[in-house]
Amino acid sequence: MTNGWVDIKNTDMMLIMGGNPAENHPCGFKWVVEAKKVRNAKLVVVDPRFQRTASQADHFCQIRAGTDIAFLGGLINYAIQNNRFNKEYVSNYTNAALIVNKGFKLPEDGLFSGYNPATMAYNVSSWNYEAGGNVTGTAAAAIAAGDGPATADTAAQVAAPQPAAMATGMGHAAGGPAAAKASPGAAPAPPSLPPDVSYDTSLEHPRCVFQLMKKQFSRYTPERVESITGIPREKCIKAWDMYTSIRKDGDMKKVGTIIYSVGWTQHSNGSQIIRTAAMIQLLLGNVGRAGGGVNALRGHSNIQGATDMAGVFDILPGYLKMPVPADTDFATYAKRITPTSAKPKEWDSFNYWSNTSKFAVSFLKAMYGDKATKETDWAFNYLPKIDRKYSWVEQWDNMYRGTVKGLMSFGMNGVAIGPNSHKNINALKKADWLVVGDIYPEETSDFWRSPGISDDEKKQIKTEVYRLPCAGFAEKDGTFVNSARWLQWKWAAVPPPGEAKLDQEILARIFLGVKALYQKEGGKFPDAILGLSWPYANPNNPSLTEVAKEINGKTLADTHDDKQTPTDWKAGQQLPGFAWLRDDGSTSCGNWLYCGSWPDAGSNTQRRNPDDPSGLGIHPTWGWSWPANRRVLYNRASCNLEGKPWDPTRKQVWWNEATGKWAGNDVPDFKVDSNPKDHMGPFIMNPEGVARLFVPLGPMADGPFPEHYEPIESPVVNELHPKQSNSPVVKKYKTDMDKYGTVADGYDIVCTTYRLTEHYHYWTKNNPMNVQLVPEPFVEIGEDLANERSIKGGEKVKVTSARGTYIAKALVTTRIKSMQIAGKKIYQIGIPIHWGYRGIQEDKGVTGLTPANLLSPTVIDPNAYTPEFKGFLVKLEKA
Amino acid sequence: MGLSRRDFFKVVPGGTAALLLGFDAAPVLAQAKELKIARTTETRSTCPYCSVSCGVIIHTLGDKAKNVTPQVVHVEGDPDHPINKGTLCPKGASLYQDILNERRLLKPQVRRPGSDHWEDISWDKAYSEIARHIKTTRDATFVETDANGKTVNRCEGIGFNGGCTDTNEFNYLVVKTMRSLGVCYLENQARV
Amino acid sequence: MSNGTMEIKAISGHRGGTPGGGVYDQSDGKTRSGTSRDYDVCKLVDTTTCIGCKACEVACLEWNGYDFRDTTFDNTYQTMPDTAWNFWNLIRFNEDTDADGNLQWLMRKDQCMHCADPGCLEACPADGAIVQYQNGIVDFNQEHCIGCQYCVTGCPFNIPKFNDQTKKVYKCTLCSDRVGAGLEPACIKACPTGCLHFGSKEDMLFEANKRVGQIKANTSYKDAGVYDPEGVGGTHVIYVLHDATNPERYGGLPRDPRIPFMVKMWKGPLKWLGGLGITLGAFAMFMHYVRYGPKRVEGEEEKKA
Amino acid sequence: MSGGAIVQPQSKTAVAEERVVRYTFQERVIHWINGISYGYLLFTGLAIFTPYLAWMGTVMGGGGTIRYWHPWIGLVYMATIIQMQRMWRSDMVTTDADRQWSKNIEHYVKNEDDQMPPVGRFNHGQKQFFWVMFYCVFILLVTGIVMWIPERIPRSFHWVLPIMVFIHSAVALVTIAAFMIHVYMSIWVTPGSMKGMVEGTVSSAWAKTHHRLWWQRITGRKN
Repeated sequence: MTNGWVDIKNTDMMLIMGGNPAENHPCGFKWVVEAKKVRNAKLVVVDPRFQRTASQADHFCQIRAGTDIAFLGGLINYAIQNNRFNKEYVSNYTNAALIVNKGFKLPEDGLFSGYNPATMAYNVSSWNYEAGGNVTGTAAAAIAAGDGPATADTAAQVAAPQPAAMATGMGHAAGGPAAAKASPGAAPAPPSLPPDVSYDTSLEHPRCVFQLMKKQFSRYTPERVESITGIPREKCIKAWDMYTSIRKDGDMKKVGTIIYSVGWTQHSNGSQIIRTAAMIQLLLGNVGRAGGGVNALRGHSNIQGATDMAGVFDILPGYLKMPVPADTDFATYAKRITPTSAKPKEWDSFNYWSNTSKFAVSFLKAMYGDKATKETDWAFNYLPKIDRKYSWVEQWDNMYRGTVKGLMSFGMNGVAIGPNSHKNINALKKADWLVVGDIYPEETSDFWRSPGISDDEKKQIKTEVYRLPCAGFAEKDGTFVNSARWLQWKWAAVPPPGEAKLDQEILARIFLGVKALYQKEGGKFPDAILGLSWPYANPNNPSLTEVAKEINGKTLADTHDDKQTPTDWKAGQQLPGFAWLRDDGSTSCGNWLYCGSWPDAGSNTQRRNPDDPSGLGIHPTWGWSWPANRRVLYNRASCNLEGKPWDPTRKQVWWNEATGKWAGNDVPDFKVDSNPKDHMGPFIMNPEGVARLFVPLGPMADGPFPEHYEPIESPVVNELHPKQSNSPVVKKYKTDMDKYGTVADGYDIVCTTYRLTEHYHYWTKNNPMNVQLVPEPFVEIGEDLANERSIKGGEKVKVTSARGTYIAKALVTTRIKSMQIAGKKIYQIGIPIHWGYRGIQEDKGVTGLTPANLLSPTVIDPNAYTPEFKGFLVKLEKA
Repeated sequence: MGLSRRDFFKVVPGGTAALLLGFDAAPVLAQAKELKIARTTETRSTCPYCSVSCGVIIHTLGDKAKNVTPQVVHVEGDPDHPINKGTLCPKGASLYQDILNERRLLKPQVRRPGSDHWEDISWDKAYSEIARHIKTTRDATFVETDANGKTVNRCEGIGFNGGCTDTNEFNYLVVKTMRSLGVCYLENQARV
Repeated sequence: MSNGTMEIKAISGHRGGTPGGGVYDQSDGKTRSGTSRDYDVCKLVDTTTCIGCKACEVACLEWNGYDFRDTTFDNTYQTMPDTAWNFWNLIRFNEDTDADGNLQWLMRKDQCMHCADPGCLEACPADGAIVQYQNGIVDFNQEHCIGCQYCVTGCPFNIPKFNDQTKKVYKCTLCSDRVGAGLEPACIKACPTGCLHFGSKEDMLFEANKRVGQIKANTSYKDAGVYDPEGVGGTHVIYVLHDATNPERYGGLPRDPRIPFMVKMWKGPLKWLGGLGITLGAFAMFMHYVRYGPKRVEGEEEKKA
Repeated sequence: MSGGAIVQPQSKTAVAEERVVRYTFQERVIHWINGISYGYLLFTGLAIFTPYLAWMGTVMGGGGTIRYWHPWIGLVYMATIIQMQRMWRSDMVTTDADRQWSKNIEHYVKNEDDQMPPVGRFNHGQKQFFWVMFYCVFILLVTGIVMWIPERIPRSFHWVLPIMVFIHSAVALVTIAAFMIHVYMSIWVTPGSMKGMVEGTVSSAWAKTHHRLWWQRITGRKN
């Protein structure tokens, strides 16, 4: 979330799409209700099903799963056509005014310029700004000269592909705030943007980003959107009209928010759906404002923290990029990942990522302590260098192919999570060993006796499986990061039951065991293992307080710096914030984003003062929020160019002329003494200083603008460009377990998976109270489909995809309707995911023992590598 | 919440007097149904389910003195928490059963190759066997330089998957240990 | 809230005054303890903001210690068809359409309404099995319950439920243990959207009417209203409904609940007439004996009698 | 059965001299099971009926216990009444003489028995008492079963519950009235009848006075 949970109460207009917070985040949803009750805010809900969130909507549209970009593209088109956007914001705070290269082509035929069919990747060199100065006022001349964007003909030939550009993809975006293009998580562009970007503040130049965007989305007419999404056009227009009504007649005070979740992320174009939403918010000037923003509701208690802490293959803590083989030394690495500012000459750009090397050196100091010195190149070579994707689906693919031999899984039920659970089960059969740490018996550790495996086959499965009892939440201390980026410490209430142990003890003892083996026996490259800093009082069971302090970082030498207060600090002091980090080895910090969470005075994450002086739901003294305790990101954008809030009743920050500083109820997310006259862009993490409506140079592998592509399994061809129906850069997997269905094979129904409020993932199937609320799996089927197939509610049905079969009872409902898509009648069904083959009801034999993800396809989004759990094709029959 | 049993009787003045009235006193005793959290120790925690991060209060019997193993009796929302303000969803409201659940794993277990059952194993044995597995696999699959001769130091044969309720501090230790082993297949619930 | 309001107002099957002390207020005939502020507690259920998440169901189970009840999937999101002796709080789900044909998913928290004029208490013959407190809570005390289930008969909302094992009847206590200790009921505390509120009846009615005004002014639900049925003297659980003209749409909420007429007849005239009849009959027989004495048997000797 | 009960005493009349067998052992057992169960039902029913009589329930074992047993005892009571009906079917037939008797009921009340027509084994009052009890028990059974298991009644039929409760109570009151008269008559008004029901025999004189036709039939005497 760019904003926060409580902040939702400040909004006037909400679009909830690709998420079902009433169902999955009920306690956060209270702030939606609060906005409705207190501000009379309106709520538009768009979803494949009329679900619990929809029950609160002022307007609901039933959409075909996977066509979100079409609906949102139509919204952008509507806003531009009806002049319902914030022009001052767009031209100054986004890259709308910047001029794009001549060679860039929009995807009228489904392809942007630079596509290479052989590698299924784009050469992104044409996706760049044009260098030069202010060209405002030259639009007419440019049009006369035919200086528009490239067309299919002019852009056909481009230079050879650049694989390195692919490797810089923004993989960590999975539903997180990073997915909003302008967030600090967003990967900085490769340092080949022109430092002096040409621009036209009148937004009229035919190659300025705004005109390109206008042209791109002019194709998303209501008729076309209706035909693609299945939403009747009058309902579309009503939704668009409601949402953009906040900018009706030039009103700049009102604010709208977009709230989404994995209903957007889990598509083969998930990142682009989220981008489209971010563009809407930028266009309407909603980002950075109280009650605005692009708000990803993350699914689990600490996956925001897991992303920040780089629990994913492509980053290091604090969204530092993973080294690649070409990074032969730290300097090369630092140069590659540190962007240089690229902006119009007259504008200013903070370009906060220019500090990257300070973050990276401090991280390496935390990792390798004394082993990381200038002389040892900060032990940079201790880190693995990656040259391809090692993401979730690839891990299972390569285990199935036999290259991944061992897996450790802590609280992660890979078989049930899928996609294509059968493939994961078969992959585990080929592994040498598996270590599962969990609190309940679950599907992954029991894969060798999953349904359908005979006793003979068990003898053939040579995988050695360890199942280790871990500690539950009440038995652990430490911090979780919520969706609003708040770090909150929790305290252990009870010891782990039985012989169960704290997770960190298990990990530490395993690691120290490995270390001892290398010490004794030697082996491949033991340096990093032996050199890892492990300074904990009890090495076998590090206290999380120690670890949290290490993550915050400390000084390693007595230092003096005129720019900071205090100017002097002693070796060993906890750092008060990331501005204190240095790249000379005098500071260590496990994660620069969390620097400031545990200063000398004590942990900020343990703060429990619920005060909210501004009344805006900022709660600055409750816990601690990254970065630097800012509760709303990009809050500089809540003010106009002069630094005055767009809405004086919802003041977050403002420019104080008297002190020459930014002041606020929130911590300004900005250079605190940057005078508005300097025209510094509010999006300080981008080298442009402004937000990107157009993403140059390929952090988005599938295009600088969003374009509607059909899901990999779709009942229709893409109406916009039938020859390029799916995203051109999405790869399918090729093992015998990777099958994909088509309508021609009889897979004629669109299926989406989802969660219920009564259950939590694959966890509460062990909890009697939750089990009684929804005791059995079911398939949600619309009344007209049920009638057509003579299925009655409560009867067992069989859902089959190209990959597997799912058996459960039917829930026949009026809440899912059939749709007219491109003139065809299309049905949609939904499957809640919460069951598998281990649980209270499973052990009683009440359920079909079929995890929902037996059905889902192995297809991933090319940017975030998230599988397409929403929107695939199935058959439906009576069981 | 800090109401003790003694206070409780004070606020039911009829209670004791009515005891003397024979049959008629019985209804009054109905009031004395004891508040089950009247004498508990409160621990502040965060709900482990979704990302709203509701504050919860775990009520335990026992005052956490050295010789005491506390017993969870109730979990309730933390009314001070700015986001949930004491409220909980149906999963949060049942957290008590997530802590006290007869299905919890209590002993380390191993399933030997080709076996059809779990067998108990001691922690020490489990640690040393797992460490041996890791070393064997790592040594067998480690790549020090790539085809172009560049140093890569990758362990290609091991994956680590982190879950959604692992704390930041644990995740950080995972990054430290796994990246030092050269593990590249480091993935998390955050991806899916 | 003041704990003083947990003093007893009415006791089922009870003769004599209510114990618990307090000061008799001549102005309205109510008994108050010296320090307590006299007000009725009330739950407000705003169905327009209920998302049917069932947090209240679980909070109720958890607090009251009823952890598992076997259920079966029955083509609905609703946990079970009806409340049960160990499941006092049930969200009723109803798929419907509004006047404009838009889908509506109506959810209503069903539980004891804590009537001001409680049919259960009226019907209950067992001394002290049902207690109504000054604050309006109607609570069952299973120790005194005889399991006759007259309360089932007397309740217009079908709330009290019988447990075959213990042979007692159970229902929502409005968390009298929590309220007595100054806490709100468990369901109220849990409700994530704030569709549940708790406070004095006066305050809750104010809130409810305010919300109704807002709904009428800002949405197409022009029939929104408050459900606080007079037939049972008002209730200590009140609803805000989108469509107060059709409470039946919300899972069978009775339009005009009353204590059944026959229960009133039975508890009133029949009881008194019966008692009177028996007494007069006995008296008449006695007088008959006094006047006529026993029948003599022909030829039988007097002394034998 | 009731026929046999009449034949048997005939043969023993001579032995009993002044006494005649009024009720066989079986009849007495049935009657007393019936009577005791009625007493139980009466006390427990009243205990549940009005709190002022709740002490009766306490005496009988407490509220829960009496509520549990009341319906079961009700079944016993009903079974014995049905058995009585089978035993005394012929004796309970209302005859013209009975109607005549009823017309003169005033004399009976005033103990002017000499002005009453002779009656058979049971007079019309006894017969009416029996039939009142007999028919009431079926009403009590139907209403009682509904009250026994109200939980099993579908919700759409819950409206019958209060009606059932009312009828049950009202009919029970009717039986109470009848029962009071029965007890009064048997203990106080007609001395000797209790002995007949306990020991089985009444004096010949008693029989002749109160049930002349029956006395004539079983003794074969006219006077």
